[in-house]
Amino acid sequence: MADVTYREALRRALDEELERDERVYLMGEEIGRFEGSYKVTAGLWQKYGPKRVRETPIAEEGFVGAGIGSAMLGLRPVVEIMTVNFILVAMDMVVNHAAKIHQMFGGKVRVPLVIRTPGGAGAQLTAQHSQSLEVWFAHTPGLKVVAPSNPRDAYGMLKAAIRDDDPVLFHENLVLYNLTGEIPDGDEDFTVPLGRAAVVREGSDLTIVAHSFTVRRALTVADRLSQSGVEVEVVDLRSLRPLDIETVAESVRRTNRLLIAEEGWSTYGVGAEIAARISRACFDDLDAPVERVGQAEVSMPYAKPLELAALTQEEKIEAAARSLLRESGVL
Amino acid sequence: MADVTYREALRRALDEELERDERVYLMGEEIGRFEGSYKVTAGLWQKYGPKRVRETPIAEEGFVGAGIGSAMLGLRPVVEIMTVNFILVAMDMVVNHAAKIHQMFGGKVRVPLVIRTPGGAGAQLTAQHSQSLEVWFAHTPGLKVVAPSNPRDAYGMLKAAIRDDDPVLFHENLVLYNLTGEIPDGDEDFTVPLGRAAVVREGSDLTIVAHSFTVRRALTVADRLSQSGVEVEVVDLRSLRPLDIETVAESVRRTNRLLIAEEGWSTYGVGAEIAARISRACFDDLDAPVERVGQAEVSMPYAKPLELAALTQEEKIEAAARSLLRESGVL
Amino acid sequence: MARAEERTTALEIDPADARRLYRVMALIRRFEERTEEQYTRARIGGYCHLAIGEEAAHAGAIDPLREDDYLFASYRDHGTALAVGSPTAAVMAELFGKSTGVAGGYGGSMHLLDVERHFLGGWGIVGGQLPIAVGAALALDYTEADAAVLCQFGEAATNIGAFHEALNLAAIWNLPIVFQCINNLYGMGTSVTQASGEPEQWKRAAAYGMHGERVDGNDVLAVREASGRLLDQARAERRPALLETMTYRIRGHSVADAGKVYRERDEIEQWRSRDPITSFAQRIVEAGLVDESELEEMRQEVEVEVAEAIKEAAAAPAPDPAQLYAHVYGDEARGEQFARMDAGAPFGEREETRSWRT
Amino acid sequence: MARAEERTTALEIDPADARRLYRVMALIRRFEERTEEQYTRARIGGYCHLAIGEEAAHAGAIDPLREDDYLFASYRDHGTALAVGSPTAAVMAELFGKSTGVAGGYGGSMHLLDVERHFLGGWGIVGGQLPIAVGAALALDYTEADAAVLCQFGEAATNIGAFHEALNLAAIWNLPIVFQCINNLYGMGTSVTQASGEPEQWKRAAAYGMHGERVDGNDVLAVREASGRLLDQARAERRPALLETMTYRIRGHSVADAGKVYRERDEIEQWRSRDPITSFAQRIVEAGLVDESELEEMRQEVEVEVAEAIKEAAAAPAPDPAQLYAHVYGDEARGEQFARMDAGAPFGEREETRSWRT
Ligand SMILES: Cc1ncc(C[n+]2csc(CCOP(=O)(O)OP(=O)(O)O)c2C)c(N)n1
Ligand SMILES: Cc1ncc(C[n+]2csc(CCOP(=O)(O)OP(=O)(O)O)c2C)c(N)n1
Ligand SMILES: [Mg+2]
Ligand SMILES: [Mg+2]
Repeated sequence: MADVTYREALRRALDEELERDERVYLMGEEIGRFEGSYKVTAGLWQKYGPKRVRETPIAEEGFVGAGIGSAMLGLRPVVEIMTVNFILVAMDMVVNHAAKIHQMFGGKVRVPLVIRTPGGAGAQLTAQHSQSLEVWFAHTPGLKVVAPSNPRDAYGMLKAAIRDDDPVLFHENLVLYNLTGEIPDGDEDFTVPLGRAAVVREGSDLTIVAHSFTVRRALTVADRLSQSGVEVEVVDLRSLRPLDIETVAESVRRTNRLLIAEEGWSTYGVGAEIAARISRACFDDLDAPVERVGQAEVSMPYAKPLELAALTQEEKIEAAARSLLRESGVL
Repeated sequence: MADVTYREALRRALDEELERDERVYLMGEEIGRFEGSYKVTAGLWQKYGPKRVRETPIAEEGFVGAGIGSAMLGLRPVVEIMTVNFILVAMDMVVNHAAKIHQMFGGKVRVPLVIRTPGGAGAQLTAQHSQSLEVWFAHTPGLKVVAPSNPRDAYGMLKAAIRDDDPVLFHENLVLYNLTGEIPDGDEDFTVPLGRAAVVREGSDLTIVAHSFTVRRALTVADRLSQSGVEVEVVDLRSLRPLDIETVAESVRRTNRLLIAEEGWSTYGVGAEIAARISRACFDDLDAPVERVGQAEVSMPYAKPLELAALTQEEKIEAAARSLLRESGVL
Repeated sequence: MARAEERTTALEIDPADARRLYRVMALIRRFEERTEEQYTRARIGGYCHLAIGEEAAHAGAIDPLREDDYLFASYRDHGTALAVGSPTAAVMAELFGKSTGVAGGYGGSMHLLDVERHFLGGWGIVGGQLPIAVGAALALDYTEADAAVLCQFGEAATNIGAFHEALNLAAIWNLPIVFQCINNLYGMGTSVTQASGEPEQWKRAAAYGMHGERVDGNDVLAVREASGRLLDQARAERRPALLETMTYRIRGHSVADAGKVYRERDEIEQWRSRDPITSFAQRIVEAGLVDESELEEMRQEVEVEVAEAIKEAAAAPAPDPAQLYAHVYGDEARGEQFARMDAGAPFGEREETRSWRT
Repeated sequence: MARAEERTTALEIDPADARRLYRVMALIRRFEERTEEQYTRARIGGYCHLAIGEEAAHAGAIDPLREDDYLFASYRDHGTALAVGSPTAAVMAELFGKSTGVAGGYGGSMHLLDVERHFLGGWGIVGGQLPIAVGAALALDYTEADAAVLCQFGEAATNIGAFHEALNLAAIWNLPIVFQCINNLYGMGTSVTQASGEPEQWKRAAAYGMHGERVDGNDVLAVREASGRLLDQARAERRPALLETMTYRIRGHSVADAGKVYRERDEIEQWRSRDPITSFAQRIVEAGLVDESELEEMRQEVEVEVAEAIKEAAAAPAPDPAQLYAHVYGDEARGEQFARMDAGAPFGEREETRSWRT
């Protein structure tokens, strides 16, 4: 086991998959000489050259499409969209094309494509650079959507995504890149299967469900609440499509309370689906309604005090948790 | 009161608003000489000329952007996207731009833009032409999203949308265009406010919530169930953002049961948000979990038997309703 | 940057070529006529875009394709599929939405394909196939294949961003691809001069430092010559090109459009008189390559072929609704991951036994 | 289609022009230097893109704008805002995220604007402002205003679809707009020759039947002349144009980028020696339009102006978090519609009293 950053975990997965399979190649803006806007691809252009690590112009619709076409011919492209905000110019390729090809053509051709892209906010990047739009993709049949929250999952799920025969939207997070954690060493076939949630902290009083960076926040909140004698179970969704709702339901059957925290807007957000499914699957188990907390429903403003007020901060998650616990008589 | 088609109700609203306000103009592909792909703008090019009814090339990102820019200067564009499927090439303009401008620029400039576009399926148009993506827009702060289900609402809400100072995504439906119904005659200032749901059929045993064409299906199902002695209340959401959840909650407090039907995919769909909110707001009122029914989670296939199997048909809605009623002891 | 609208003068083809080209054009024409008829009989649904009048642009461009090359098209793809050699019955079956169709009935008229013959689809979003075709060319280059891609699209597709991005990528990456702009003067009801700042599409190649040229798209030999030459250049020199083939769709945009509101009768008549099939027939007969009776024989053949295709398609089974979820995910082995979200799954969509009561 | 890289030879300007142009360039330079410093002191957050080296391209192009004209820019917009005359203190306050900022602290460095002066923003999605600027030109044409739009963007933005669609729309609709491509040779770390099939961007105008030309973007007078002439033409004849101004960003792409990995030291040094401000100073002094002491005086003035701006910005209040939801919807009168979805509403987000218990 080695302690590495989330960024390094991704880089290592890319490196190993490039090494393992000639058909794997990377494509995106500034991923070569520049080493990636967030340095995830550092050193790979030098190691594998411009054919395997292809720098692109600013033309997301164009190069996502090129990724799709090359995947249809058997290559295994890993396309980086600098941040998820820029995928809006390529939505047509992702949703009208990548997601539909296999079925629309009667199963005759596959699209083993990975699109890596970070979402998230918190560095005053303002409205056009602070979004979390993974729910849109999770809504789309034909896509798989994952959102790992720690280096081990990032490493293992990126490898699994590259080996998967379907298009995978691999949601990263700007704030997670510097987070450190262990990843397995020397096991190049280590993968974490897509489509499985994980209980990342056990507890009996309340379940908090989150994905991506918000899992870290949830763990912090759990630690804080532990000091008030409340034990929170934290479920990391890891995968939004397929969605592993059983793991959440099993947890809620033990804790009888559910709070969903997410970085994006909660109205019509990821948490809505979880809340809808759990309210039904655990109808007789819930001691209180499922609660949700997410980003304020605004376009992210620039000024720090406004940004802080908009983010799904630990304080907000904690307040929601405490209020839920109070309402149902635990606190 | 005049009995007109949904199509004619829209056309009349456009005509009257063009007449009323010089700043209103229409823009889109084939909306002039060709009269609109679905003939909504029939006769308007002849009447108002190419300046007020502007035909565009196939360049949705470009002309939605042009709509935004002209709105920033005080015009009131009504942009037609031939079907919602093509808005994917313009997502960046809708979500990264139109939705964010007013707030991102500190409230200094407004975007009184309407984007009209039909969604829906059922005529074997296959995967790339059969989507219902309104939930994506409903997730986006800064946008208003409406989806009228009958001629009167189409007429009144389109007028309200044109008079509104914010960007409005006006969701129509291919199957609704030929539906007839009454609209007020001779009241050119008739509007239906955005943001209000409506109880379109009263009943005491079960609430079915729907929007757009699925409201018609829900009404059919309600009539059928009535023959089994069950009275269904049908709530037409009409507006997805803002969302009028009180009207739904009030209904559910009376009926104690909720089924949500929608034309699109239900996972991470519109119904997820309704289910999440009602499961919470009516936690003590629900006699059974909130149920949802939507399109099969596939890319819409071409062959008729497959398409029928995928659609949110009356049979599926009815089966879900009956099962829910049985589970909670009513049937 | 050459503009070559002149007819190829000498008929530098042998009789076999002449017959093959005539036959495929005659097949497309007859197929489309019968398709229109079947559509009005409601045996075909959805949108349906005919290639009548554009046969030379399809047949001529596709004829020089080699086995290793790849082909992409728009929704106006019946002619493409027939020209590449897909079985007529399987093409018709797809329009009928039958499980024997080229896409198993999942695709329909707009989404024909034939993986075996490297025809990678009929696509429905205007311009959408261009970046994807660029990706196919990228893969050929990546694997150092001695092969190229031919990508067809309409002239109205040149105004959308995807066209621009695709051509630029092909240019800077030196990819083996020929972009064939089938200019039939209209995108639905909008004329090319109304929609394009530069209506001569071949000139737009210059914006990418790319070779562009225009040929008479109703002259199957001119199209074939240009396509062959540009494909050779793409394979050998990795130089992409934009080939504009000037033609006309005699029918409306789709079966639902009469095609008359936005076009003058004179214009339609004038183009009708330049019919790509009859003019080619005249040339090859005059040149002594084939005689009229051979042509008649071929017409009989395609008549029968299309009639048989209709019969087979009508008799073929529709896809089984139980197969609705079959191809959503390609990785059937890991389908188990998804089964848990599907209809009938314990935590999935409807119809399951209620976990909350048990 | 003229290529005009030659310097304007005679100095056909009067002393007032010379002083104004010098002063605004000196102001931008000093503003950017101090901005960089304030950024490293963490008084400015987010992305921050400096215009150092590009002052002539901003100042020269914007100088001929009339009161009724409109202006759009990319995220590299500090120079744009200062050149159009936005108060220096309000621009700095925006970078500081203060409520006295030009966008009330909601926009930050990338989203400056000044509605009063018709500067409609700094935009963050590459190419995104182009279609919007076309819409502004459409509105001017619609209202028959004797005015035009100037739209600035980087050379790397020419490779994205929005560029293509915007130029085509402007061309076919004869809109009064000048597209200014500020070619600083790089889009982040990618050189123009690597990214563009045709690296001479002005030539791409031909794909829209549009006039294109290139000038030395470090020669403020050449830029001003071309911009003025093309804006006149846009206003009077409704003819759009593409103006490419060749310049260089001396710093990295943003404050976070050193700008050295992908560029040779020689190249940077060479461009540094062609500094647009010092070369202009030399010319106007040599021509006897101003003397060195006047320049020195202006440098002092801008020094003070920027220092004051920083002081004011630092002292200004931050926006009140209670105003978080203030501008989400423009129609405050009907805000009531939305209040019901907001935080605190009975059926809205968190923090409310529980309706299910009461
Ligand atoms: C992005 C997008 N916008 C609009 C449409 C609707 N549409 C389908 S075909 C078509 C016209 C295309 O014309 P052209 O490219 O010239 O091809 P042709 O039909 O003439 O073969 C339009 C507007 C679409 N499919 N995709
Ligand atoms: C659609 C999109 N893709 C990627 C980015 C990230 N990005 C921001 S600026 C930039 C480079 C733009 O270069 P250029 O247009 O030449 O302008 P310059 O920065 O040189 O002024 C990139 C890739 C973005 N903002 N938008
Ligand atoms: Mg055409
Ligand atoms: Mg640049």
